[in-house]
Amino acid sequence: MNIWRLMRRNAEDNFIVASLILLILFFGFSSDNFFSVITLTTILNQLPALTFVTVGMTLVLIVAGIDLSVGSVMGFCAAVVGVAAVAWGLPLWMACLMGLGTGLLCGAVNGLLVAYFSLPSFIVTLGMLEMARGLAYVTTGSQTMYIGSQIQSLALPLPGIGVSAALISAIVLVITAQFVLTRTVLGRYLVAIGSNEHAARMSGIDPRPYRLMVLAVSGALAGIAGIFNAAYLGSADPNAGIGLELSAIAAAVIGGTSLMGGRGSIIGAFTGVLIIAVLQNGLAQIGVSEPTKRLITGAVIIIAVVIDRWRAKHASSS
Amino acid sequence: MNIWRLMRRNAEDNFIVASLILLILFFGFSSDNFFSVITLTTILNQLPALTFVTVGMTLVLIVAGIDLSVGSVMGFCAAVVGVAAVAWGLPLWMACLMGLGTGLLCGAVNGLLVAYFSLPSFIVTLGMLEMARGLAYVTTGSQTMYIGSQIQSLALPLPGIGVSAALISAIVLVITAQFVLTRTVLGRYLVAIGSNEHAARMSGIDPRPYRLMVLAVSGALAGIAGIFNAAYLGSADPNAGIGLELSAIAAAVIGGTSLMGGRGSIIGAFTGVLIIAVLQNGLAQIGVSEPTKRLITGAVIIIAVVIDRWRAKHASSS
Amino acid sequence: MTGSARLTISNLNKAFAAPVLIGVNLKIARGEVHAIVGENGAGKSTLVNILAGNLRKDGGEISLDGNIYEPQGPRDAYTAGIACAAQELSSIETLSVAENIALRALPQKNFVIDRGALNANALKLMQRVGLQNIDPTSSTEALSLADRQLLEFAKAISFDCQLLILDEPTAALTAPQADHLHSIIADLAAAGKSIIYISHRLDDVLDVADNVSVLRDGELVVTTAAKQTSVSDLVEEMTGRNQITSTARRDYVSDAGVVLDVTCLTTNDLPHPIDLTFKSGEIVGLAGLAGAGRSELLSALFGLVPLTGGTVKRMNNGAAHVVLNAGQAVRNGIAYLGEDRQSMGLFPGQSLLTNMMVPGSADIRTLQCIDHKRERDAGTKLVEKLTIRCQNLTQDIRQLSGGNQQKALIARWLHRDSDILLLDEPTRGVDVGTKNAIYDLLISLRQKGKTIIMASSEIDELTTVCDRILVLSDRKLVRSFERNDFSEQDILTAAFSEFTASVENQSTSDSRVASPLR
Amino acid sequence: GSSGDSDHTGDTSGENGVPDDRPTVALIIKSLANEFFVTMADGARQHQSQNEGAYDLIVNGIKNETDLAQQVALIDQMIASGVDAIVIAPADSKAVVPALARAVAAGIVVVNIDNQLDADTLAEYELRIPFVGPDNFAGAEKVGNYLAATMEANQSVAILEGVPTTYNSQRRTAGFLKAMNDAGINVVAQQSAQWDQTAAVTVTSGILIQHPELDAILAANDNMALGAVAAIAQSGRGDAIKVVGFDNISAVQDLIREGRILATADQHAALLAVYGVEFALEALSGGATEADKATPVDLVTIDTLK
Ligand SMILES: Nc1ncnc2c1ncn2[C@@H]1O[C@H](COP(=O)(O)OP(=O)(O)OP(=O)(O)O)[C@@H](O)[C@H]1O
Ligand SMILES: Nc1ncnc2c1ncn2[C@@H]1O[C@H](COP(=O)(O)OP(=O)(O)OP(=O)(O)O)[C@@H](O)[C@H]1O
Ligand SMILES: [Mg+2]
Ligand SMILES: [Mg+2]
Repeated sequence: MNIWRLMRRNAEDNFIVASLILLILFFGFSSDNFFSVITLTTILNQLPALTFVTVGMTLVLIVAGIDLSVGSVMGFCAAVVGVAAVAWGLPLWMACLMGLGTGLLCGAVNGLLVAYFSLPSFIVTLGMLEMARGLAYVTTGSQTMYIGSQIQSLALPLPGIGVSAALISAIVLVITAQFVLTRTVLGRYLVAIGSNEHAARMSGIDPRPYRLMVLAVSGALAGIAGIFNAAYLGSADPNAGIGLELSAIAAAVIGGTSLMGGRGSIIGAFTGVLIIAVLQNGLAQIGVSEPTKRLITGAVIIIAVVIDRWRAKHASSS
Repeated sequence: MNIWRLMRRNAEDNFIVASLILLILFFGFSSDNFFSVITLTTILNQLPALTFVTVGMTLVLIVAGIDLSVGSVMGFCAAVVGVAAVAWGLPLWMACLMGLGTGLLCGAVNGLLVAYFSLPSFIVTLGMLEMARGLAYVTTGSQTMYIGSQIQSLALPLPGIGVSAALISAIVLVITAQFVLTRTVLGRYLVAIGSNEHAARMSGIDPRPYRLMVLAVSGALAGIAGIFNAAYLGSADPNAGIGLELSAIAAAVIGGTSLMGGRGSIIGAFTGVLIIAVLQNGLAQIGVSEPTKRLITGAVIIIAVVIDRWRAKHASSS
Repeated sequence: MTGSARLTISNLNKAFAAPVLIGVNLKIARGEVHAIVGENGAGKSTLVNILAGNLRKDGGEISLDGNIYEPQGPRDAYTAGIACAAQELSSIETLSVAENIALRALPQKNFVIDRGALNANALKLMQRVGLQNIDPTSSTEALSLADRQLLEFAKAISFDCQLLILDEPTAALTAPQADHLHSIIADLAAAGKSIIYISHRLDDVLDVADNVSVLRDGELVVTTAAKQTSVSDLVEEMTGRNQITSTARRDYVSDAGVVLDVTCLTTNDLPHPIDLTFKSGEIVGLAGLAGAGRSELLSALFGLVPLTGGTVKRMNNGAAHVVLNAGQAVRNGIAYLGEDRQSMGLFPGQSLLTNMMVPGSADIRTLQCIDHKRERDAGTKLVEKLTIRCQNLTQDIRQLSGGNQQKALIARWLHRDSDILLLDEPTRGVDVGTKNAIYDLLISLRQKGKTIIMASSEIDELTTVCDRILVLSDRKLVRSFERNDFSEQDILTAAFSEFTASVENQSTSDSRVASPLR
Repeated sequence: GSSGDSDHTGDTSGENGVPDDRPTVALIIKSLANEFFVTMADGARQHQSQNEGAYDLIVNGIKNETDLAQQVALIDQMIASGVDAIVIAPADSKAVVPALARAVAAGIVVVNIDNQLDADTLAEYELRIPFVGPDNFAGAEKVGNYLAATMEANQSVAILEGVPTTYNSQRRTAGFLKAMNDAGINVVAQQSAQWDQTAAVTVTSGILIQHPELDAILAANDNMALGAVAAIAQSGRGDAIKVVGFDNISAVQDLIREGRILATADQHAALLAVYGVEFALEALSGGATEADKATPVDLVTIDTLK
């Protein structure tokens, strides 16, 4: 598979890359040190957790669902990893596996309720948002658990390669998910279900297992995000991921995913993640005040979508 | 107009009232002091802000939009009220008017971008969420502003009537909005637009002014909520309303409003508000721990919708 | 009519709130084309849906090739060898045309979709059904209704089925397209496939079918050989009444004033300037082949598509208003019925009454209270007038049969009492009885001085009701016929004229060369 | 922790079902999601279980530290529940005063802990509410001075603030600033990380890029200090940058032992609520203790942990 072709093709239908470049240029001129290897590394290090969550979110949005619980589930999974590694003294790989399993379980519960009990995913995952956060507090006794440097190795650049294991797996995930979405039967089924569930059913596709699967995958990816968040922090923070769902949705939508389902791009969503990461970093570097940060963040979210829609209009009318 | 008929008719198609009653009974048995006038008053006093915001949200959801900015706009408007009353020494009514105007303006900006630039309301209002919060911090210099007892009179029981001006206006709003929605041409147009925008356009209804209006109304109602929040606290809290959008959406959906548009009930949404208020109050009175609160809140949100959907299925199959 | 029974239905029952299918018995042989006809709401689509696995039957037995057949979902129908083109077109807009066609069984190589095979297979099928001018990799969003109907058909014949069910496959097609489709049906039958064919075009039914069954109010009243029956017999059995024809008077009030004045109109899809005037008290038909631009013209008159040149003026009591958008059009007494009722007309999830009452009567104001009683009365009258079959006015519109939904949309504009009605395929999916009732209604509206401009793919429908017929060919207005020189042959020739011209003139600069079958 | 248990400790009726005259004390704190307050609550619960017969305890907190309206609602709900005393750690020093005035009017004994109520507002309501709690400013100054002692003048530091609207964040930041100014150390950056660990990594990373010369980071709570440590590790600057925090949560203790965090401040969360409760009980039993009481803030360093 040719990654570059995949990227280029998508870049073409995602004008959003322009927003990203504009943003980078802006920060480049506002800060002396923005154009530097260390900035690049720092931004890259911040990507994995949001990328994992956003890929899951994009898949859920494509089948016309939503997953508000990702942030809480991520926090809960990080908590499980922390407790398993510290309080129970399990080996790290086993603790991580438990974190992943926890995410999968939360996602599967969401999926079961949404797919087989026909409940709106917004409400089910809002309920899960509350519950998973509660469980994160219960698990850790509301305490940040220091795991130690062993887990941090996941988030630190691998010697020789220069990027972290977390980042590599995030990129592998993006490519795989984009591939699955555009090149496999499964991906086409997801698009079909999100675009016109009735028509999909008429073609013999039972939407329920796919909805279940997508929400379970989103949960599992939030679980992995939890592991990487713990790696990133070196500790398990039961408050990790508050509000993350909105960032993930924003990244997905900025990248061209429709909230109405049936339309979405993983590469686009990843571009959205990059925009958010660059924004956070750039703002931290130029050190503006909290209110200004808020104002700029809000404006960038809107402008990115304005540019994208303007492009879409322009393209379709010409 | 016969309020009772209106209420009863709606109660029939909202099984959700059953959830409310179950919840009240549960707390009644779990706490000695739950069945008391003071509990009732306490709950009633907490309703106005959420009610105002939820009514606006329900209208937005009916036209198949969403307004994530309500909480921030509420905080911003409260901040404006505070600054106008305290720093600029304006008379209270004028400060309140400015708060309302601020909300209207924020909502109108949302509406303009959504209706006339065809941007997804999720993203536009997410941007506004960030920006309005930033403005709230700027306005107040990130400090809670103590306004004083004058504004509190809005939130205190009126002598002779026993309930506050805020509550009365919230109830008037609910009845008016339900009336507009079910009994006027305007309400029908909103439902039509949410149900099939394309078909509405082909019936000669231009959806844009209605979308603009609904988002502007939602902003204005968030502004009023800001005034009542300031009245409730006696001060302007720039952090007021964080996460309020999710409560409002939950209340609306619990009350039978569809996130896909075209279906919604204001009375139902108000029942949703009551459920949330009773839940918060009851949990505080029995004094369970934070994790337990989260778990119960999440479970109640899901169960309420399960009951509603179960009823819907049952009703349609019979 | 060869071979043993492929499908046997005995004593089939199905009820929603009221019984919809009552003790239906049906036998279909290998290689048989079996037509099912009946009024709107008779239960045809319900029967289809049960066979296709979309609905569960309440009672009775179905067997397929001698085996009990109880589908739990569409997938079971598919594995049992049943293919179905449903009445309501449902293409998936964000997938390509080829993906839509092959969605059931996307070809893959090593777990990856084999795009080459996918598009090649699709193209073959598309050529077969007459969609050869469409790029299989393009999205279905831009397809016209007729193309989508053909797509539905292509989807159904995309795999080697034993029983092919076609629910009103020609409703949106023009006569040449329908003929072509019928020839494919004949080929499939000759290859031993059984076919269930549902249509309200009874001539077609008698042409293609071996046997015809008539459903009336959920009961199967008769099954006869097509050769031994006639349209009038079928109508009588469907309705229980004698032949129904249009009975209204038709004097042409020729000196009436102009109500709509079109000058030099062009749009992106109508590149050749069009000049037209419409008078009050006339019915004007728009004839043409698929893609000729009839729908485009109607929507331009209503202000739905931006004009690239010219104006549409609404003349009212000496005053002229330029129509710029749909809102203005409606306020100026213009009504529009789109060709695709699902996306352009219905408010799903809303009641039948609400669907008929938007946008409401002409005197209604946005900030006005609704007079529910008056509306209910008006709704009841409309339901009677158009014989809309429903349980009550508050029934969800989605629960009505296709033809009844169409009637509800016509009712919407009757209630509005507009002066000019722009109707795109108004009788699509409507049964013969009601069709004639609608013709009568249109003629009586004309008597009252209304102007009706209707596009239709059925030329005899146009010659029955119209005072004037305009023919479009390849997005160009080519001829106008007055009532006294109507001739189906001439109209058809005119409709083909531009296409034959462009075929003869191979060096056309227009890349979008259309074949007559499109 | 016992956070999974019901927090309504002790029966509300006596052994034989006869209502008793034990007073009920409501402890209203800020976020029960924050370790500091959880420790506070646990301390109070433990105290209650050791003094089983003396009083009943209800513990309530709000969802996040900024949800003022919810805390006001809690006060009203506690008035509705008919408690005898309220011990409160206010989420805001002004906005809760009117509600507390209602409580006092209802005959409830109110004790203020952790975060002192605004004197002017209290005066307006003619209230006198005793305060039991630490001095955040002094605590932060202590931590800052300890850090300054390891540094030289003209070196540079950055401050991570909490949620900028909160009193604690403002006081701690002020304390840090004073210590730095006194020592002649430059504060080159001052940004909010919202009390949040993940946000602290992002913010610290940005600061480290912009100010490569940085020598130390002062975080207004330990969560942000943990985030700063993670960011420093990722930047590969290892031991070059010193970090101090505030709160002495359990997770920082390992880091202090490892030398990756230099110091933090212990406000004795567990005791804070207990002081408040004892204060309230004393007032209920008639001992008129109107005066404020300062609780200790101790510096925690590698030496004190041994
Ligand atoms: N889901 C449903 N709930 C209630 N009634 C239904 C439902 N679906 C169909 N019906 C009713 O069943 C009857 C038969 O409908 P059906 O669609 O089978 O008619 P049809 O013969 O296909 O008509 P048409 O020619 O208009 O397509 C109609 O009266 C319709 O209102
Ligand atoms: N020659 C052509 N080649 C390709 N596309 C065409 C051609 N002519 C028209 N179209 C497109 O097909 C669509 C169908 O045109 P329109 O609906 O106006 O025709 P119609 O006569 O109503 O035919 P139909 O019966 O298909 O609705 C138009 O949107 C137009 O863009
Ligand atoms: Mg049908
Ligand atoms: Mg057409």
